[in-house]
Amino acid sequence: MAQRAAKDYRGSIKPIWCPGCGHYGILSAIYQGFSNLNLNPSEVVVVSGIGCSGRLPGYLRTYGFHGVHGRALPLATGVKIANPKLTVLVAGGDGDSYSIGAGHIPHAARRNADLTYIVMNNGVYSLTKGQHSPTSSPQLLSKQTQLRPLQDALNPIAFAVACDVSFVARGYSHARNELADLIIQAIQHKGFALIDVLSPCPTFNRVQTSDFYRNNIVPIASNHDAADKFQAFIWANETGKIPVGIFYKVRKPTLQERLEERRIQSGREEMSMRNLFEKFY
Amino acid sequence: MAQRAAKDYRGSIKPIWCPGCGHYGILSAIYQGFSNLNLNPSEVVVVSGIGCSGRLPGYLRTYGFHGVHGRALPLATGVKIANPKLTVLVAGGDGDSYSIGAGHIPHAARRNADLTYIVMNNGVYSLTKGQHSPTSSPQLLSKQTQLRPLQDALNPIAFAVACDVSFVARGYSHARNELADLIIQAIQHKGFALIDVLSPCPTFNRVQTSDFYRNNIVPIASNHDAADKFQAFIWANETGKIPVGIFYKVRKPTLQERLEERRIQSGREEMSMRNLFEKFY
Amino acid sequence: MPKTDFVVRIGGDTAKDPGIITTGEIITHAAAQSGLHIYTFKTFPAEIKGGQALFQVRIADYILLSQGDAVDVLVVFSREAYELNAPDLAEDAILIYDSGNFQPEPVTNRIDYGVPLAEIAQNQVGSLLSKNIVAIGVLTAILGIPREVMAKTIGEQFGARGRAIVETNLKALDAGIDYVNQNKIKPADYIFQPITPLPKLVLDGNEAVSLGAIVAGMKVFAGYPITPASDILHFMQRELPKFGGDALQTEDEISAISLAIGASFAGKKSMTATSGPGFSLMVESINLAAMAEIPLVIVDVQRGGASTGMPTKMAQGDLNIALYGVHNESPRIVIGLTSVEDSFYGIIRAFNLAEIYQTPVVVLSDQYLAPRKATINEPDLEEIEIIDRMIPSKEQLKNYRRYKITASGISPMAIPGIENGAYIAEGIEHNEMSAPAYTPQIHAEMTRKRFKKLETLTSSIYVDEFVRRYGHEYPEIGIIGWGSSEGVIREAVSKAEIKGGKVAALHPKLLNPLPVKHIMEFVRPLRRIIVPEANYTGQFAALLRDRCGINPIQLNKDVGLPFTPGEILAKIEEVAETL
Amino acid sequence: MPKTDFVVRIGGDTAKDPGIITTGEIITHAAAQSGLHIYTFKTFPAEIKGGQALFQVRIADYILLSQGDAVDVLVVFSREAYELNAPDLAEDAILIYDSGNFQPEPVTNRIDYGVPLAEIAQNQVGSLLSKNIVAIGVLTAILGIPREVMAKTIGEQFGARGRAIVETNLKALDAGIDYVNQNKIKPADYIFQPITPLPKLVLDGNEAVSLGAIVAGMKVFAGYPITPASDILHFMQRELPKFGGDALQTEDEISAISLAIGASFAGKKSMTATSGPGFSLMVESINLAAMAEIPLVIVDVQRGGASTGMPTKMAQGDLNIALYGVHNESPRIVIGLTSVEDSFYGIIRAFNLAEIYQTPVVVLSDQYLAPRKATINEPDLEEIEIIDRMIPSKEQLKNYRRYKITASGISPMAIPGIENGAYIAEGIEHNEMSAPAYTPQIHAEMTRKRFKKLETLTSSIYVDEFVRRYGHEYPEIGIIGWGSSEGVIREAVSKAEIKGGKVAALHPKLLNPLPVKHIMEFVRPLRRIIVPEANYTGQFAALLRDRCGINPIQLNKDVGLPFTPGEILAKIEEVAETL
Ligand SMILES: Cc1ncc(C[n+]2csc(CCOP(=O)(O)OP(=O)(O)O)c2C)c(N)n1
Ligand SMILES: Cc1ncc(C[n+]2csc(CCOP(=O)(O)OP(=O)(O)O)c2C)c(N)n1
Ligand code: SF4
Ligand code: SF4
Ligand SMILES: [Mg+2]
Ligand SMILES: [Mg+2]
Repeated sequence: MAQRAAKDYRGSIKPIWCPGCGHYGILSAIYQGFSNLNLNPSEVVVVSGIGCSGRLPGYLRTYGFHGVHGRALPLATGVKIANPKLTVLVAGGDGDSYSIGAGHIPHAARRNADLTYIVMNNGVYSLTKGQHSPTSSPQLLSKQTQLRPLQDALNPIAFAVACDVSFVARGYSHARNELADLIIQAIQHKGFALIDVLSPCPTFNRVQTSDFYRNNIVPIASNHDAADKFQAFIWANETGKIPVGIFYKVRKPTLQERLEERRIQSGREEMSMRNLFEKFY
Repeated sequence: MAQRAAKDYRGSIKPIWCPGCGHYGILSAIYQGFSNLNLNPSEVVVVSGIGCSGRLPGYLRTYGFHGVHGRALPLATGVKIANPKLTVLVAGGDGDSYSIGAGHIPHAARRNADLTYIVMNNGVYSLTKGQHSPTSSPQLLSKQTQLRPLQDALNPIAFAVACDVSFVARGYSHARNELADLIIQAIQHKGFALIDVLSPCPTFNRVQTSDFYRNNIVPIASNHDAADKFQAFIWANETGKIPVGIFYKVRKPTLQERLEERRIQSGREEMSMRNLFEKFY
Repeated sequence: MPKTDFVVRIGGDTAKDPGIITTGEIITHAAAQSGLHIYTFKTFPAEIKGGQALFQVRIADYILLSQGDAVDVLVVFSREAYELNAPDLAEDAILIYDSGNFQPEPVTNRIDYGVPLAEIAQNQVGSLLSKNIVAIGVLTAILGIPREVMAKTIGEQFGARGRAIVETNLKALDAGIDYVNQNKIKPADYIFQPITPLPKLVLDGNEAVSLGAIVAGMKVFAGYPITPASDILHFMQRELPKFGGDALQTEDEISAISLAIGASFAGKKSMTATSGPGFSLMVESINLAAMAEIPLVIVDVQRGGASTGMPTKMAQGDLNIALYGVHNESPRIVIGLTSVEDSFYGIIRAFNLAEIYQTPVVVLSDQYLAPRKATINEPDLEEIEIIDRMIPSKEQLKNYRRYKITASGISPMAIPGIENGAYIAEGIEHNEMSAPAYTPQIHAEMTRKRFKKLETLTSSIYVDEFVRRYGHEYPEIGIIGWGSSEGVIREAVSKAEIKGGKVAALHPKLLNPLPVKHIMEFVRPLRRIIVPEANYTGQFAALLRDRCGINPIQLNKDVGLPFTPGEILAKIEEVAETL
Repeated sequence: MPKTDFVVRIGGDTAKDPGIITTGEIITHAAAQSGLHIYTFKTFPAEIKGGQALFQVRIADYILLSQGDAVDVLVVFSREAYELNAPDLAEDAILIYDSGNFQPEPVTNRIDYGVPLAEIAQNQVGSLLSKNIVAIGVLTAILGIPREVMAKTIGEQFGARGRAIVETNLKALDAGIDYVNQNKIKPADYIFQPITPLPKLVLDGNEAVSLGAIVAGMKVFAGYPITPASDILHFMQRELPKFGGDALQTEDEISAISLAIGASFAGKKSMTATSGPGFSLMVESINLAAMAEIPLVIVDVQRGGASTGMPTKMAQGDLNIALYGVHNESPRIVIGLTSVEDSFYGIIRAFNLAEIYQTPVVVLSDQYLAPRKATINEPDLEEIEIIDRMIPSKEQLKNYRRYKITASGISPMAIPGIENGAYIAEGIEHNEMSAPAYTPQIHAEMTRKRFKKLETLTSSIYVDEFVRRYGHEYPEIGIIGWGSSEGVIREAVSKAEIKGGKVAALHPKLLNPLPVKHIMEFVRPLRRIIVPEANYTGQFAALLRDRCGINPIQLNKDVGLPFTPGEILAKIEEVAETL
């Protein structure tokens, strides 16, 4: 099969995102990453929740699942279990992933299914028009109330590292090539990979803007040892500039490997329904 | 009011826990802690979920709420908001708190309501008779399947530190005085305190037993600086012996303080219903 | 004779023609401030930007019951919007269109006013964005709205954004008015005549619910954003702290309802508000509240489609889950809000019932009612009855039993802090002392106790407040509706009566326990019963078949839009033919 | 004439008399291995340790339909257990009690055998814990069970725990037998006569469901522990990997059902199993599966009480949430399992329907059915029809439309990996190409398409399989039941017939879409209709009123226990009086 171009992954629906939305950059980086890996669109599934972010699968030519709010991760885990040959990408918003869906992350980490989770983090609930999300800046006045967040922000990278997510990275939607590169590495990583992607929402977030990110993003130090959890945690808690890159990366048995081992241990070969019935004689 | 004795907190129902259950130790430590603080039982609320652990409130003479599985934390938050004068203790099992309830922890941390959360961690689902929990030992054969856990264990202390829970400690149910002391400190702490209490279940957990803990528990180093998040994280990830004590402690605005500030900012004083109606003329 | 009741609609693409909704709101407010009655209707695209939306307002000098049937004045900026909205035009309607952009095919009996709206905005006002306000100017002139009225409303609308913005918009207003005058466009046959304004509030359904909840004494609100319920959360975040209360956006709906339950247990009236998907997540905890006997109000602003469905569209689809979304069985009161005014008083009744019966009350609103604006008379706070839960007396606290079995099913509820009242709120089956207990006898007694509360309500004085009857005294055809279609049905019934039909309508606002006695009385003389619902299967009709043993003619409309009076009337006439 | 049908019960405190359940299971297995039919019934305390439990087994040489009405042989170790269970004794019952512990008041017509069970265990066997097995020895001798049969069963039961344990228990068995022989206790009037054993399986309801699911081709199971459904999860964890499948315990029920939906979307038949509280958490995602048209089987093992309620008690309380637990409206098939055998075949039918109609199927079991054991003939795998979903043909893939509108409502479903089949499984309203779309027309068409599937099922050949009729050919009284009460009702009907009653029963196993035609045919000749249900409000009766326009006599039992044949019979006789 000849190398597929980025445009070969583009779906037939035109995105309805606002002009300047960071989510466009993520979409392009995904096209680019898929093209680089020359994935067969029929063997890729993109799973999402609800939000502006949730619309992502519709803009690809791959299979997709646009599920309910906050449940993309377990849905995607089911897809991967059913057919481990598929490349499974999961997309969530910061509300979808870190608020209503937060409880699934530690357990996805514990299972370590071979999934690539892209959190399209714009620091706000966009589809519902501007409420605070767990990653909203303390400065963000919500569109409807003109109030600042009542609650402290969550640090998703520290959270993921503490959960022992086996690949933890941060990207920026407007740094498309670097992001595509992270996506490629995440897909190639065996196990559960989470990329928190800073994705400005010009419509509802006037604080975490592209201007802000342009001045505040720095690549993670090139000598950072991603195998070192403590270093990763320290980088995750960096409060000055915002580091992007791979924070943490370890190889643990994937869910597939665990399940395969169970199957082998259970002695699959000899089993027939009759054998099972006999246990109940 | 004269000092209340531990027994003054004992309820009229006799616990139905098995002989040797670690949960007894936690209950006594709570009696002891309450007595030490001389709390008025009518001004204390103990909130729990479902599990052997969930039965705890029934064994106290205070107010209580035995809610549904996994939701003790938001229930308790509501109690505290409604009446900040109450001392609110929350009790969960390891399944209740870290499995179905895991998603509420980061957000409880973000709100920092003044609650004391005691996780009665026996490394197993006891009430449902022996399934693996997120904190089961990799060695634990589940009662019903005789299988080891499929998923890696969660590190609750590291998890809590990464979520920036403002007081993070580990106790041991059979070290009753030390535990009572932790509970006292947690109640006195202004903000959300989580104590993970190792509590052996002799009926369903033959690995994380009192014998095991007796040999493996060590107090956290006395020079540990609980204000230092990185140190706390390193201690949390200790893989040799199991440190008990306070890992992390910071002072952040409590939910009550945040809400009070909102009320002040909003100019409560002048408000009448008529004023509000006028906005809609 | 000039009409004193007419419908104005603005339609367009929210990306290409921003400000559709604002334009509609300005006209609405101008009307309301002139003492006229209004009834608005909007549709939104699901997209954040782009997609066709419309804002419509019916204006009259008497109380309005529906959005009306057809559009009398339509303002459109593009051919697409024209084509989408033209089918809804009344005969003799006025069409105002941007003649710089397209030219509609002429239609007999329609009055077309082409105005180069964008051009005027660009060239005379210097801001293309103000083309909506130019259109408002055109409307102001054509409808004969006093300029001062409109100028005042524009001032209020844009005031917060600074003087310069207000000036620009006033310039746009005048440009529109001037265009009409210069081109000698003939004024419309509608009357927009300011009348002596009573103190009236202009509210949408969500605002009415929010104000009512505060009046009812709610002190804790917890919610999670979801269309079309989010505005209740925003309202509470802004306003509740002023009344000493607290509003929180939680991490999800399960947390929201749990928080509300905890707060109510601790003595504060509490509420949450959501829409279908969030309501689904709450059913486990609603059941807990019923079992532990905690007062609680849950507002479900229904929206279209199953699952994520059609968030910005209208449906009356959650009656079933409101009634039956519970594993096993526990008592739950269900109320259907019927109008903006009823949203205010209905939520107060909901709190009262929650407090009296110590059980969850589900209040159904919907995407038609929640965002639409109407004028209501300022409520007389002295007249409103606010009821609080029964707490135990000193005597009762001597040997306190939280779940004491009583004739009414209601037992006094201690609040943490009360000495000698300590008890465990319990979701497990329990005895009077709140200790877990599973014997057949205790379960039977406790189930009876809990359900007894609904019987007590059914035979109480409160039920009458929840039933409205309209129309003919000796009807042959009866309409039984629920929820937000009340006004539309009422309007259809009066139209039918004018035409000589023997038609009446009953509108129970209490859906559980259902006022069966009232319904049976109503249906006795009827020859035909029609039940209109904005859903596919006919959930209310099923409830009536089950509880009342009647078999109504179903009129179901499940396309994301509310009924119009004409649709109901047509059905009445169709059914009358069969008599 | 010696009885060939009798009930043995062991009752006691699970803390003080450990092994109650094991004892019962040993007797059950001995009977089953002798080719006899069995029907067990257990109750558990909610506590982990302590509290009264009972295990009861009915044994006969013909197929059994219920747990029976009264107890023929009771074994108890303490006065407390004696007092709790004595009211359930039949006339002429045998009571075996630990005479070293207490002395019951003598009762006429009861045969009391006092045996110092604990003493024998302690002194002769050297292990107090083996007092249960001593009791089994007593039973073995009194009932005339061949010693080898019992010895073999004991060997199997304790084999895994080592030779020494087996030896101790055999010694206890013999001590019990010896005691009877030495004291010349007269044998009972019951026959326990081994008959030529057919290959039969001894299964409980949860095991039957689990085996059926594997036979149906299920490859992914996800669940979260909850009483009384957990054993399905355990079964799957142990056995499913052997068939190339995967079973997972997830972090909660929402994750479990999401995982199952994802797996089914990706082409594997999937299932989850839970009980009421977990089911409540799943309703949002069931709705998603219906909207996105994903085949899915959800087993709900119902339990007692609302909220956490009574986890170890029986109820048929989740019919409402199974039918109506959905915001807005989406199609859902609901099946009620009726017996252990039906659990096996019923779950296979559930998978077939899920696959054919690409929609969720809710299967209702309960705490009465799930843990009780029965013998069933070994299923003939050749005879069982297994149906897989329709996937698109090459031709259909040329211009593939996942949600194509068809006459049946069913559209071919592509599976990831199939070239040219790529589509988005969509929970938002969508067009045929799975693109989000909200126009009134598309929503109307798509809603009709989805619900059309239920109509297609109603008019299919499958419905007949789901309806069972028993009893008189020309009945005057009819019973319509659902779920696990089938056997009990059937037994009551035959008893009534023997007494000359004109009684018949209809048992629809398909609860949605309800086989209305069959029900209407059944009720036509009836003068009275009785609907027995183990719940408080009468959920099935309400469904029948709604869908069939009939108004049955409700027989509700909501105390955590199943009906007995005698209770049904008494109601039949009471109603017959009114004829
Ligand atoms: C159960 C449920 N609750 C709430 C909603 C409403 N809702 C839709 S999207 C969304 C949040 C969107 O924010 P985020 O996940 O950050 O995505 P974004 O729109 O910012 O890309 C919410 C709360 C829903 N659809 N379902
Ligand atoms: C929604 C829901 N799911 C499942 C259950 C069943 N359940 C009861 S307790 C429990 C777990 C108990 O484990 P843990 O929280 O560790 O408490 P422990 O019994 O070990 O103290 C489960 C799964 C339930 N009651 N509700
Ligand atoms: S609202 Fe924000 S996130 Fe949504 S499409 Fe527009 S810019 Fe993007
Ligand atoms: S099962 Fe375990 S946790 Fe539960 S009461 Fe017994 S020892 Fe304690
Ligand atoms: Mg966002
Ligand atoms: Mg536990």
